[in-house]
Amino acid sequence: MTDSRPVLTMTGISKSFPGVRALHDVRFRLFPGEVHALMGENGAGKSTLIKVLTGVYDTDGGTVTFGGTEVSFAGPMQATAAGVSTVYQEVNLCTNLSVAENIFIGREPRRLGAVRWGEMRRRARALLSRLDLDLDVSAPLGSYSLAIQQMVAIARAIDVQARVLILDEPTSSLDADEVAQLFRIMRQLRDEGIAILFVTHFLDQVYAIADRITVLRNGQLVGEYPTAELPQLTLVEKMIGKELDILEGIDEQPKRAVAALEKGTPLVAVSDLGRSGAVEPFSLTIHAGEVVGLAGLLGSGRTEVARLLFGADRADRGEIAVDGQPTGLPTPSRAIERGIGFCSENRRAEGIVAELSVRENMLLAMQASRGWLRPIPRRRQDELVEKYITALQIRPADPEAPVRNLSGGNQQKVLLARWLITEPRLLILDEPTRGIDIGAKTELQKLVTQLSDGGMAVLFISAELEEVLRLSHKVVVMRDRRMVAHLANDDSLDADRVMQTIASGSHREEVNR
Amino acid sequence: GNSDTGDAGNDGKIVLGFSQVGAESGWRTANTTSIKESAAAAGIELKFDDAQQKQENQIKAIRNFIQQKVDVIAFSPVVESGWDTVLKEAKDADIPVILTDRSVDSADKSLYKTFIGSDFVKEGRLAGEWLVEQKKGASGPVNIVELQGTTGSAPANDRKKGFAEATAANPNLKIIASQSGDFTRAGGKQVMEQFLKANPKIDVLFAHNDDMGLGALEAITAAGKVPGKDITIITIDAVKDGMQALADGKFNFIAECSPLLGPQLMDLAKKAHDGEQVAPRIETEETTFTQDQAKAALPNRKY
Amino acid sequence: MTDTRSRYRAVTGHQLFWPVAVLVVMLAANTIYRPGFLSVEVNNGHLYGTPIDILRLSAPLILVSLGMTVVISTGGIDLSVGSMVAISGATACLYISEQPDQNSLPAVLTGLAMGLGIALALGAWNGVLVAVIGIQPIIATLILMVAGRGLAQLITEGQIITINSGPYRAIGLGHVLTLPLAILIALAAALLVAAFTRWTALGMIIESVGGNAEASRLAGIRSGRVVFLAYVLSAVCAAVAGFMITANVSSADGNAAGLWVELDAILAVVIGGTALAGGRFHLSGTILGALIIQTLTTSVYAMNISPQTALLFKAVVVIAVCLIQAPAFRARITRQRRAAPASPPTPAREKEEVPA
Amino acid sequence: MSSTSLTLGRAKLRLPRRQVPVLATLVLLLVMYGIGVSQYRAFSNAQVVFNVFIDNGFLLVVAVGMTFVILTGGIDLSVGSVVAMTAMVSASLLQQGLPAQVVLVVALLIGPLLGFLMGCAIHFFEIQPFIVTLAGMFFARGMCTFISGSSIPITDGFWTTMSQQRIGDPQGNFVSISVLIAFAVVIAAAWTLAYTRLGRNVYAVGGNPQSALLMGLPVGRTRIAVYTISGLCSAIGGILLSFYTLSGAPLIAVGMELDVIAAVVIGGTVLTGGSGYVFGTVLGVLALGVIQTLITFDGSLNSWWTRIVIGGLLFAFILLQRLVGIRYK
Ligand SMILES: Nc1ncnc2c1ncn2[C@@H]1O[C@H](COP(=O)(O)OP(=O)(O)OP(=O)(O)O)[C@@H](O)[C@H]1O
Ligand SMILES: Nc1ncnc2c1ncn2[C@@H]1O[C@H](COP(=O)(O)OP(=O)(O)OP(=O)(O)O)[C@@H](O)[C@H]1O
Ligand SMILES: [Mg+2]
Ligand SMILES: [Mg+2]
Repeated sequence: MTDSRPVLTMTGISKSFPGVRALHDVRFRLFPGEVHALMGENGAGKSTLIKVLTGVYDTDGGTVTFGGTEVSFAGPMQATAAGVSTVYQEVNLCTNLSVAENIFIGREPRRLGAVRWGEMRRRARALLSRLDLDLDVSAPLGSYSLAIQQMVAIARAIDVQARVLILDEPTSSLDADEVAQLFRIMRQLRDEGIAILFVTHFLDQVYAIADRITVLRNGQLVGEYPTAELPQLTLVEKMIGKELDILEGIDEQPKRAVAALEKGTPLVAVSDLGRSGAVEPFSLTIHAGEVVGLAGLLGSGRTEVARLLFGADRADRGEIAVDGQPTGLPTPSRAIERGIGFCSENRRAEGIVAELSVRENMLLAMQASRGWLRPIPRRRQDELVEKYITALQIRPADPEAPVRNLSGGNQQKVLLARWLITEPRLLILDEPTRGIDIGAKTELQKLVTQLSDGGMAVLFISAELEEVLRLSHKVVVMRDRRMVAHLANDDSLDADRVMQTIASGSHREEVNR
Repeated sequence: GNSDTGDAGNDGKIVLGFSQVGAESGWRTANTTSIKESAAAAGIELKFDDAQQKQENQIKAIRNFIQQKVDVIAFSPVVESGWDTVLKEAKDADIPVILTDRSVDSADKSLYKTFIGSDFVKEGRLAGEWLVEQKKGASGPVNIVELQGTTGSAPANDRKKGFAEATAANPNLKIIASQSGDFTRAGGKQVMEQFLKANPKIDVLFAHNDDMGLGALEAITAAGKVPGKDITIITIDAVKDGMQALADGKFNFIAECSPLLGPQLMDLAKKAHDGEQVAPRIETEETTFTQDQAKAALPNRKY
Repeated sequence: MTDTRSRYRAVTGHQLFWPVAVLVVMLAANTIYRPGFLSVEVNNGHLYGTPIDILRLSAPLILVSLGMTVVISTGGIDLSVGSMVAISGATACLYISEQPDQNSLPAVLTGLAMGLGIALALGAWNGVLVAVIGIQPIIATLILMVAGRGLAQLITEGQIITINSGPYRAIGLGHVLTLPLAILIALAAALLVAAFTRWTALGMIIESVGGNAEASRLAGIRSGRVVFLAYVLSAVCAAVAGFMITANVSSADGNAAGLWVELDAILAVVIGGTALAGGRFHLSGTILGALIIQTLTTSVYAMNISPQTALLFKAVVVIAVCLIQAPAFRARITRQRRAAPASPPTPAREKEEVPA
Repeated sequence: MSSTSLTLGRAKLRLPRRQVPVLATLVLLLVMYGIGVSQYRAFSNAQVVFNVFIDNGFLLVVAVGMTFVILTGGIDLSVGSVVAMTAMVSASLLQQGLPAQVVLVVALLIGPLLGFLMGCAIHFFEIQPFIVTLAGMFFARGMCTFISGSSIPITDGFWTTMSQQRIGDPQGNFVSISVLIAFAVVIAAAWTLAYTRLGRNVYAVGGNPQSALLMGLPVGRTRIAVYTISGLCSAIGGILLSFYTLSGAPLIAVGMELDVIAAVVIGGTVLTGGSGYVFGTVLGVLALGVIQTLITFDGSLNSWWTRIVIGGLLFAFILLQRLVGIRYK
């Protein structure tokens, strides 16, 4: 912020994909020693702008000036070499390689052309400990959860001696602790004079770290503002282009009463379900109309609980009863038959089928449960798809667009629609708000409330504790792959108490085991 | 037999290791059967290996025969060249080698005892000579189409060569088209279909084996011509179906290539094992057939 | 102006445009070489001519490729189709050859049923190996590719079984409404597979499994069944192709029937625009691919290209076909032409697609 | 952070699993060898093992090249034809009287050149490897028959020495020079994959090409490199084959690509790329070699039973390998 000459300037950037104008005459400046937030709704063009900058996409027009000279990177390789280090949206690492390699590949420590594995591992450990992570760096990256993969991607990016660091939604799956850790490092780098471009949908984070904000809307520049001069509400208005009191709406959500729901046979009763090496045996009941929140730190086993419940991983012990009827251990198709839906956190690997259209992706789960012999009539398909495209504001609103062409947040919405269409009785949402913009997030939260009011049970997992507390009737706390507490979400429960429970791992105040 | 050398032969039987090319045709199968039957009849223990048309596999098989210390090795080489190294190993192990069906091009003739089999060039030549004889009086040009065997295979090369040599005697005989039908009926038929469409006047068809000729028959019939009359058909091999076609007047001439060299081979194996002197080249008894000869011979054809 | 251009775009952008263009060019080249190439006449009440030959001969390949398309779409591959062709043809011919009256329709039908039955069993075997045991498709089907040929030879005992059966012959050589029956069977099969996959949800489910197996599993698709079905379908298609190939020459050759047809079939599928990695499949593209391959083979004979150079010729054509088909190649060519006068500093390029 | 220490514990437990497929293959191979020894006389001769190496040296070298390609998620169908073409070119050049060194250089250049061109077509024009290398296969085979319709013998002194030189122990057991060359190639390849940037990029590209691109790795260069390497290995394989047979034949090594792919896959390399080892490929080649040796030693099978038994043994091998793999999963 101090230096008056920007290290990076993009002017007149335009980029069209077939049928979509992703960017139109966008201007963007980045100064050394600043953290610059790029804001906008899902599909506003943030990721596209980044990819144009690093040469993943070609521009249709416009110039990029970097360090005073006009550049046109042919690809990430050149961009990295020139000093632009990027973490793209979604984890873009190789899960088959070890953690250490994912950090260092392309610039491994070598002697006489030979990779020095020991040195590489040592340096990887050192680097990760800067992020407060202690991983087995020779284990394949794929054996770690998405959040850890995200941290590894960040580690890779900050290790490069770069002048510009670009982080596209790095915090979407991180817990408060990790975010704090990341911010500490970002500040440190900023103070060293590195320019940081930061994309997120969390307004708090923007105000916590950004010096300056650029807002995009529908591929067009809305404006560039110093953070201090842009109140939250104005920012949201600029992003969505309308005057809306969304923020109040979220904050004023009342606490949800739990007592009334806990009567009668639970919809799903889990006893001693477990899988060795993944999660300790746990018991859990979920009633119709109940929202159960899962809270815990990164890697505490929330995802694993969800996967076991749905049968995505095979449990090796325990029982599940649906409507009081014991059922065998679930497989995904059996779980769906019983009215359970599971929206995975890893949308790229476990969610979307990239090649298929938005329509087909939305209808996949419903079709699977009907069996292939009973296709959904075309009219009904169109109705359903239309309905959810409107309801979730999916853009572009073209049912036949290949889903791979959608922005990350819109892909997430498509997945959500996939499960809502099946009208499940229990919907497991693993980080459903990951990467979706503030407007859509509010909509989603409203939707969850509505659905549960209508009798649907929801198991809600989110890295955002506030969100969990806001929506849940009951909060289940995970720690070290063990379920340590079931807390009724009454007036006495707040984020601090949940954090305490996580920290102490105590079993107090258990409700209905 | 003598048990002193035969280590693999447990009861004093001669052990013969035989590496066959494969089972790519009825002809080859008849050849295999003949060898198996005559081995049993002659009291020779046969170690049979099928190389699936690959030279590499044959070399491997011969190496393994050497390890097993068989008494005699025999094989039908897939190709002529490339045997010196392994034959030298056999020689060093004092195992006599007999070639069947096809020779090898080793400069060192001491690497094998003898070669028994047909001469592909000669077969082609016999076919060509018959044609020259038939068309002696022809005044105008005689258009010949040729169905070659698998491109690059020895029988195809040699039969083509022999036929071309023989027909060179009469400048009226012209090969107007020559394509590979891969020794198969389907191939022969498909190629002949195109020959017929591309060339209005075809007088003679020369097929490198019966099967291609049989396939071509169908194409000729479908084109509304009469095989054997409108188009003279010459083939090689004389398998049963071919002989039948010849007897029915659909073919005009077949040069035989006999697969039945089992008895001769066993005889040679015994002699080689006993260290007797044998002639370096033994031809199988082969003949040619015209339509009348085919009628006479057909009832007692074995394959 | 813009209208014609956008229409031009729409036409050339169509997924079948380039395969069709290639086919047309090949036919045109043949016609230049021999003007009578495309001529068709009526002979004995049915059509007779090179185009008809191409249609008839491509029928088995079309069939095999149809099954292959579906298998490839699930992310697999089926190398055993060639052996399957040989086995089913040999079984049917063996049975028919043993009947006292080879022309009796029931006997022929029984023979066909037996051939189909064996193919079903072998297809199920492939399906189990891939879908249940989880062996990589290429190696799972390689087992039958090797052993199956042996099985076919075992059935024929290494001989060529010649039969003399009118009804059986008709599968390969019959004519209906002056058109070869074989191509009608192949087209009927194509329509059947298309209906089977597109009127039901099977097509989408197959594409989903091939596109992202894990996501499909989590969406509740029992991908095992779909994959299993694909291999069975492929085997059945190959079996019918086997009947055609053997009927065409009225004889079953355990060694040569269907030899290397798997490569041709895969090539046809790929030319037709289906990616080998799985996902979206295009049946009409596959059919065109098969026609292109057969036209190429026929061209070699029709132009009398010497067998020694035939393979080189094929290679050149295949290279040309894949280049023309590749959007990236065309983009380069057209851009270069356009860029030449204007010469912007960095010509726009299309790059690898990256998910958001 | 308490959770991460647990992660560590779990990951440690997982570590040896990566080697399990390879270990399983090794054990099965030994079992198969044991069966041979117990069933057939003379199977226990050391020379039998050496012969497996002698007879499969060229296959091994080609399979090593294929391993690179498959690790990136590609496939190279042209290898068999390139092997044949290299042998043909060498034989025909030698026949024309060129000196051995020149012939070697020329022959060793053709394969990589073709591989390089194929790699470029795959990368720049985004054409599927299968179709590009299939065209390459037609081309190379076409060159073979184009050079000569029949086989060409090699009488050159250098070739003859390389072919017939035996390196052995006093008991008369020996290996050929080709085996040593094959081993050298294997070691060089294993080193390249494990210790060079190129090698690690190969795994990255196979794991996820899009990620590799975004990580700033030279995806295009790596792709082109692996096809070039495969071409080079095929060329070396072709030379070894010409040592082996002392001739060039137009129809040699037909269908070899399938053997090679089978060997690589049996060796535990996943066809979609990203995981596998050269050592596994060695085991895969040995497995195929031992199966064949077993069948020759048996000597009672006719042609079709030979095929059926090969298929059966292959099946048993892969099934067991898979089951062992699952057990440890
Ligand atoms: N490869 C592509 N092909 C076609 N359209 C695309 C492609 N990539 C992005 N788009 C479109 O471009 C627009 C901008 O997408 P982009 O990914 O930049 O959004 P974003 O601002 O990053 O959104 P999010 O917050 O959801 O990540 C979207 O409408 C998207 O559908
Ligand atoms: N697919 C997987 N295969 C193997 N191990 C996994 C897999 N997914 C997660 N793990 C391991 O299990 C641990 C628990 O992960 P899980 O995803 O359940 O945590 P979580 O509480 O959902 O946290 P988050 O998703 O925020 O990382 C992870 O740290 C990781 O080591
Ligand atoms: Mg984005
Ligand atoms: Mg999680």
